[in-house]
Amino acid sequence: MEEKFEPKIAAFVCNWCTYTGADLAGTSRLKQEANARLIRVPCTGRIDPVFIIKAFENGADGVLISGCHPGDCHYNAGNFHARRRWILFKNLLDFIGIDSSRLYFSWVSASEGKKWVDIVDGVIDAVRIKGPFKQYKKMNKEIEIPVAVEEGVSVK
Amino acid sequence: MEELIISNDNLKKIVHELLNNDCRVIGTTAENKFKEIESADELVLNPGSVPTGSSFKEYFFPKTEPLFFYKQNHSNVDLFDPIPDKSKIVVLGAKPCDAAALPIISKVFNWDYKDDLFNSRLDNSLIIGMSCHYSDEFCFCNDIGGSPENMKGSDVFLKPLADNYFKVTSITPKGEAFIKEYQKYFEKDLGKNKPIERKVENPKHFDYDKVKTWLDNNFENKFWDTAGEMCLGCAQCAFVCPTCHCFDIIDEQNGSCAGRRAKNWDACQFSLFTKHASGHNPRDNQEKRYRQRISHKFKYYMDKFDEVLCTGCGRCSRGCPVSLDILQVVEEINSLPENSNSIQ
Amino acid sequence: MKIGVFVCHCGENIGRTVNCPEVSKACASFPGVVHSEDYKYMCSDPGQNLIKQAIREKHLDAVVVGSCSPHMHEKTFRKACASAGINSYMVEIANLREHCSWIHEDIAEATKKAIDLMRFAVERVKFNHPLQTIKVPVTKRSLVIGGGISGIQAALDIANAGFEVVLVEKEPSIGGHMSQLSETFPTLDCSQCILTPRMVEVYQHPKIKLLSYSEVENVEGFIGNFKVTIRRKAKSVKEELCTGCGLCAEKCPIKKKALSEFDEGLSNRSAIYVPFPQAVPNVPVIDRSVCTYFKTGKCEMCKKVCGREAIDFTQQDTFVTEDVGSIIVATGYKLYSIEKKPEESIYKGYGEYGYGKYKNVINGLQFERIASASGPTSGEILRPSDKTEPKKIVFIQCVGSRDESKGFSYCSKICCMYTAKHAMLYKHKVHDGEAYVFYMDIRSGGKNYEEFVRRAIEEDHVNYIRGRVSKIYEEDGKLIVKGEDTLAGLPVVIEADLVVLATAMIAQQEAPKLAQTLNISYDKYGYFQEAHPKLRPVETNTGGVFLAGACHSPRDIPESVAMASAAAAKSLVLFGADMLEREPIIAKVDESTCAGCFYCQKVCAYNAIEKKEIRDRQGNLKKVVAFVNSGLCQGCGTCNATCPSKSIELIGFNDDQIFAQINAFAEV
Amino acid sequence: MNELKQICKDALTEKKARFIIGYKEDKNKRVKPFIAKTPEDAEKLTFSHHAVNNLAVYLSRFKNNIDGKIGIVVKSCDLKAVTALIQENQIKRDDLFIIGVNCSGVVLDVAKEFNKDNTQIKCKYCQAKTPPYYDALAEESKEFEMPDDDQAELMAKIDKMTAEERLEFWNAEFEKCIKCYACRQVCPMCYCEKCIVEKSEPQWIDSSSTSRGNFSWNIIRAFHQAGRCIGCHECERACPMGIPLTLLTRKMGMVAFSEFGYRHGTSLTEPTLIGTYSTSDKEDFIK
Repeated sequence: MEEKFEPKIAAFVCNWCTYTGADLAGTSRLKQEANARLIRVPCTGRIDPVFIIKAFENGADGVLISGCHPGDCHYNAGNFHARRRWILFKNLLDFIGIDSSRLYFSWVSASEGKKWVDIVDGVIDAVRIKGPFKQYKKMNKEIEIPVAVEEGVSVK
Repeated sequence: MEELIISNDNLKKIVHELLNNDCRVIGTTAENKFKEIESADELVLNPGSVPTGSSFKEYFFPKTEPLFFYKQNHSNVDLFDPIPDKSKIVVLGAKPCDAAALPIISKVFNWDYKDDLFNSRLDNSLIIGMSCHYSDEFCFCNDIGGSPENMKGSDVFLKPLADNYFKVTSITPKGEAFIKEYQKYFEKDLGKNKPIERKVENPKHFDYDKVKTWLDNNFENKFWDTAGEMCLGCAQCAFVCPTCHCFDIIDEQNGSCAGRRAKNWDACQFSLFTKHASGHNPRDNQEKRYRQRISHKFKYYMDKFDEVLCTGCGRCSRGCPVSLDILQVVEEINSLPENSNSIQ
Repeated sequence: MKIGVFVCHCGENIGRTVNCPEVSKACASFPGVVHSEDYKYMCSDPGQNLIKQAIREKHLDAVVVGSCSPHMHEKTFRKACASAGINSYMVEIANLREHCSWIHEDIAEATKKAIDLMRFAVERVKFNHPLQTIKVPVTKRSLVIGGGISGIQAALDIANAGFEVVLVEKEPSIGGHMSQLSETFPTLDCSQCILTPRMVEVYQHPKIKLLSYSEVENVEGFIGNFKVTIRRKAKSVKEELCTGCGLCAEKCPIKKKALSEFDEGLSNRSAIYVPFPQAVPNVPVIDRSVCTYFKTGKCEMCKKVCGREAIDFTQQDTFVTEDVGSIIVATGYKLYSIEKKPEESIYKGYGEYGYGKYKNVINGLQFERIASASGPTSGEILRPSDKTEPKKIVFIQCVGSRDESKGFSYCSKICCMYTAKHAMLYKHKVHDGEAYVFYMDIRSGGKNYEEFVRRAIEEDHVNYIRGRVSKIYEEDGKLIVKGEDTLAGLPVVIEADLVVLATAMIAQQEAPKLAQTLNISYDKYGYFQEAHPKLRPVETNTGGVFLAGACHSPRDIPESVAMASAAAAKSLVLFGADMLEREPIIAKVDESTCAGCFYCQKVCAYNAIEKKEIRDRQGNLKKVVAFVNSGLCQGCGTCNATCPSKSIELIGFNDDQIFAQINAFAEV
Repeated sequence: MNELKQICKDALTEKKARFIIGYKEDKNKRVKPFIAKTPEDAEKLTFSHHAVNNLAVYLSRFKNNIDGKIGIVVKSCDLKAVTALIQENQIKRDDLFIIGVNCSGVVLDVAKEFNKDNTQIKCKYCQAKTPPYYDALAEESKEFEMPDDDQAELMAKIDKMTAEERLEFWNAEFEKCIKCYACRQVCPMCYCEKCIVEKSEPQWIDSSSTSRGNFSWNIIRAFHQAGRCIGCHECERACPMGIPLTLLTRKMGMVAFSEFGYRHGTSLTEPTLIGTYSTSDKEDFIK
C-alpha cells in the first residue's frame, strides 16, 4: 500500500508576533498538526526570498511566512518592506511556473494563538491535497547520491 | 587503402544505428548548435556554416560534474563515487577548429594527474571531423598552424562532395575500426562526385612566432593597460572556447549531512579566479586578467605543452558582448616592435 | 565543533508527548554532537549543573537545549553556559514545549518533530559565533526640551538624583501653560502657587542648566551619546548683568502696542518685557518685531534707564552644543486656533462660532487668564468687550475634538474637567450668574473627577445641555447661542454675555520638524509616537529619547507629571550604569564587499546606517561603504534581506545560521 | 557624425570631461565600446544602429571618481541606467558629462544590417528616442517605424500557459545556462563587488550548472533586478546560450509598474521601489 503523503511545511516567523503567538497556542494547549517546522527570525523584514527557494530545495512542500500585522511591527516597518518583496517574488515565481500557491503568508499577532493554529492546519491541509512538490524535488537529482551507487568508502 | 565516400543519407543511417546501440551522438542541428541528437533527422552537416556558438567540449569536459558524493554520519563521512559514464560518444560534423581542441586540452588533463573522467570520455569517443568552407573576420585557424582541412583531433574526416556526398578519410585506428564496423554504408570513390571547392579565402593575419617572442618579453608592457580595458569580466569567451579548460572545485550541500563535490567550469576573466583567502588578489584588475588570457593562450601553454591554446575558431570574439576581438589584439601585438614601451 | 545536547522533560510537560530519551539518542548521532542527555528539569539547579558538568568534562564549544520557548529560559541557559566557560551566544534553544509537546498528541509524531527541531538547532549552532554584549559609554546628562510642568518635573527628578540636566525652553520663561492657569481641577488649588516654587527650584538647582529663549537646532548621535546643538535666540539683554528690576519694561515707550502672549492677547505688553511677573528667569527680552529701536534705529530708552548696562542691541543668536545621554521631549501642546481661515489649515474650523470676530467669544485659556488673580482683570470675571460682569455665560465643549468633519477625531480629554472648573469658578465669583455647558458626553474618569463634575452640576447649579451649538451671532451686545438640547429634543437659544469655547488640544506646529530632528515618529496629528502603546508608553523608537506630557497626546497636569517622572526614571535607568549594555544582535557590514548602494540605509527604520569613507594609506578615497551605528541598530535584519550581495549581515541571525536551519529541513 | 565627434572633441579639449566612454568603429560596420582620452581619440568616436552596448555598465568603475567629469555617450535607454546608478549611489550626476544621442533603434544581430527584422527587442517598445536629460545632444533624430513588440506577445502567451507549461518552458531555457555570468557582468545594475552566488564559505546558493543551481541563479538574478532593471536588454544580448533573460526582468518591471506604479531609472529624485513601502501595498494574498 502506498504510504499516505504527509507534507513538510517550513514556516518562517517573526520573533515578536507570530513566534510568540505560536507560544501562546502552546500555552493554551491548542492542538495542531505536526507537519510544520518553525524557523525564527527577528522580523519578517529579515526574510530573504532566497530562504523560500532554499526551503523548497530542501524538500519543503509548502512554505508559510508570518509576522506582525501591518502597523504592529516591532521594528516599525520591517513587515511593510517584506510585503513589498513578497508581491514581487510571488509574481516572479508565478511567471517561472513554480507553484506559488505553495507559498502562504499571514499576519499573526502575539495574541492570536488560535488564528495561528487555524492557519497552520489550513496550510497543512491545503498542501496535503496538492501532494508532494515534485517540480522542485526533481531539481535535486544531480546532487543526490545516485541510486546505482551501493556502497561508499567510509572515512573517519 | 581504397578511397571511400559516403552519402549524407547513409551517414544518417549510421547515426540511426548508433543511436539504437545506446551511443551518444553529438552533432550539429538546423539551428547550427552542437547537441546530443535524439534522431538522425536532427543532424545537419553544413561545411559553410559559421562555427557553432559553443564548442562541443562540454561532452568531454562537462560544465558541471560530480567528483564524489558524501554523506556525514555522526563522526564518519561516507564517500560515494559517481557512476562513470561509459557510453560511447560520436561527434559528427566537428570543424577542424573544434576537433583540434581535444588533443590540445588532453595535454593538460594528462599532465601530472591523469583525469580519468576526461580520459574515459575521450577514449570512448569517435570524432568525425569535416572540412570547413567558412571564414569571416574572426577566423584565424591558419595563423596558428591549423587550416580548414586540418584533421588534427579527428578520427574520421569528411570532405564535402557534390550531390550530398562526403569523401571519407580515416585517421586513427579508432576511425579505421568505425569504418570497418559500418562498411556497408561506405562506397568506393569512383571520382563521380566532384569535390566542392572552398570559395572563401583565409587571409594571413599575423606571424605567430613574432607574437610569441613579443609575449616572452613584454609581460609589463603598457600595451596591456588598454588591451583589456573594455573587458567586463564575464566568462562568455572562456565558456564557448573549445580549448579553455579551467575549472573550480566546490562542495554543494544536499541537506545538512549530504552533498557532492563538483568540478565546474571556471574562467580566468572572473575576478574571483585568483582571489586569495586572505582577500588579496594578484590579478586585481581586468587588464591583468585579460593579459593572462592572451598570455595563457599564446605563450604559457606553448611553453609548457608546445601547443597554442587556441584553434582560431573566433567564437570568443563573435560572442563578446563588448566586441573584444582576440584576433585584433593579437594582430596588434604582431605589429608592435619587440620590447616596445617596456617598463621593466 | 563539539556540541552538547540537553533534552528537558519539563516534568511531564514535554515528556508526556515527546519521548525525550529517544530524542536524546537521536541527537547523539548528529554530526558534531559529542554529548547528549535528557533530564527531568533542565532549568533546575541540578539540570543546569548537568550542562555545566558536561561543558567542563567534554570541552563543549556549543550547547543546544531542547526545552520550553526561548522566550522563557534562553537567558537561564545562556547564563548557565557562560558560568561554565562557554560564550552565552553559543547556546541555542529548541522549543519542544510550546511548539511541540503542548500542541501535539501523537507521541511518535511529536517525537519525530522534536528530533527535527533539535537538528535545526544543532545545525544552526554550528554557525553561531561567540558574541560580546555591546557596551556603549553613557553621558550621564539629560536634555529636557520644553519648560512646562512636564519638563520642569522631569528636570527636577533627574537633577535631584544627582545628574545634570539641560532644560531648553523656547519662550523667555519656563512655566508653560500651567503658569497661565487660574486654579486647577479637581482641588481648585491655585496653579501658580504650586508651580512657581518648582520654577524657582529649577532656576536655583545647581544641576540644572536652564536655557530659556532657546530651541533645539540639531541632534546627532545615539542613546547615551547625543550631541545636541541649541540655538540661543538673541534676548538683546545681557543675562548675566540683568537684575530683573523691571525698569526697562516700565519705561518702554511702546507700552500698549504688543499683545501679551501670557494673557492670551487679553492684555498688552511692552517691546522689552518679561512674560509675567513670576517669570523664570526674570530677565526681559526685546521683541524686535515691535521695538522702535529695531524699527527706526532710534529710542534706546531701555538702554538709557538700565543702570547695569545690560541692554545689548547687537546681540546675535548663538549656538551651543551639549553632550547628553538622554533626551526628554516635553514640548506640550497648543490650542486649536479656530479663527484660522480654512484655506490655511487642513481643518475646517468653526467660523460659525465667531471666534476672533466677536470679542466675547473666547477660548478656555483666555478664560483661565480672566479667572486668574494675576490676569488682566485681576481675577474678576469681566468680559473682554466692555469689562462688565457677564450674567449669562455659555461654555461649549468639544470644539475641534471628536469632530472628524471639522477638527480632530480624538478626545482632548481635559476639556470636560476644565469646563466644569470654569463654570464653577464663574459661579463662585458671580453668584447671580447663569452658566450653561453644551457637551457631547462628560468624560470625567480620574480620581475625584466625576465627583468634581457632579459638584458643578449639583452644588453650583451649572446647566449642562447635551447637544451641539450650531451658530453664535451678536445682537445688541448679546451673543445669541443657537443649539440643540438632544435629551429634550428641543432647539435652545441662549442670549449669553460671554461664550467660552473648549477648543481642542493640538500638537505644537513645529512637532513634526522636531520629530525629524530627533528621528522619532509622530502620528498624523503631530503627536509624538511612543515605542509601544502599552508597555513602552514613554519611550520612543529611538533609544534614549523619552516623551513626557501633552506632546504625546492630550493629558492633564497629574498625568503629565507622572509621565515626566516616568521619563526621568527611564533616563535614570540609563544613567545607572557607566556603560550601556545591549544585545549584540545588530547588523554588521563587510566593508570589503559593500558596493555602497545604500539600500540598507533606505530600509533602516532607525537611521542606523551611516556612510563611511575608506581611504588608502595616502588618504585617497577608495570607496564609500555602509557603516552600522551600533547604538542605533535594533537588529531587525531588514537590511540583511535587502542587501543584494549580503554585505550587511545581522549578527546572530545571519544567512549562514538560517541557511543551516533550512538545510536541516531536508532530513525532516 | 561630425557633430558627435565635435562635441566630444570640444569636451575633451575644454576639459569638460576627463575622458569619454563612447563607441568606435570596428570591423564590418560594427562598433565597440571605447574610451576616448584625448581630443585626437575623439576622432574615432562614432554612433550608429550598431551601437548596441549600454555603456553605463562602465560607470560603477569610476564611482569614487575625483579627477574630473566622466563623459559618456548614451542613448535614451542607456540614460535610464545612468539615472538608476545615480539613484543607487554608484555615481554622482555632477561627476558626469552626459552626451545624449538621438537613437532610432539598434540592431539585434551585430553581424547584419539594421532593418525591421534586425531590431533589438527594447527598441520595439522604446518610448523616447531622445534622452530626457543630457549635457550635450548629438545625432539627428530619425523616424523609423518599429516592428511589433513580439516579446510582449510572447509574454502574454507565457502568461496564458499553465504553471506546468511555464515551468517546462523555463526549464528548457535555464538548462542551457552555463553560469558564465555574462548576463551579470554586462548589466549596469549588477555592480555588486561580490555576487551573492560567490559567497562560498559555505556555498549556500549552488554555483553549478545543475538544474537546481540554474534555477536558483536565474530566480535570484531576476529578483535582484525586480524594480531595478532599467530594460536595456544587455543580459539577453550577452547570453551566449540564447536564454531569453529579459522576459524575466521585463516581467518584473511590469509588475513593479502595475503593482506600485514604479519605473526604475526614470527619475533622479523619486525614492526607489525597494527601500520604500506604502502602507497601502496590496495584501490580498496575506491571511
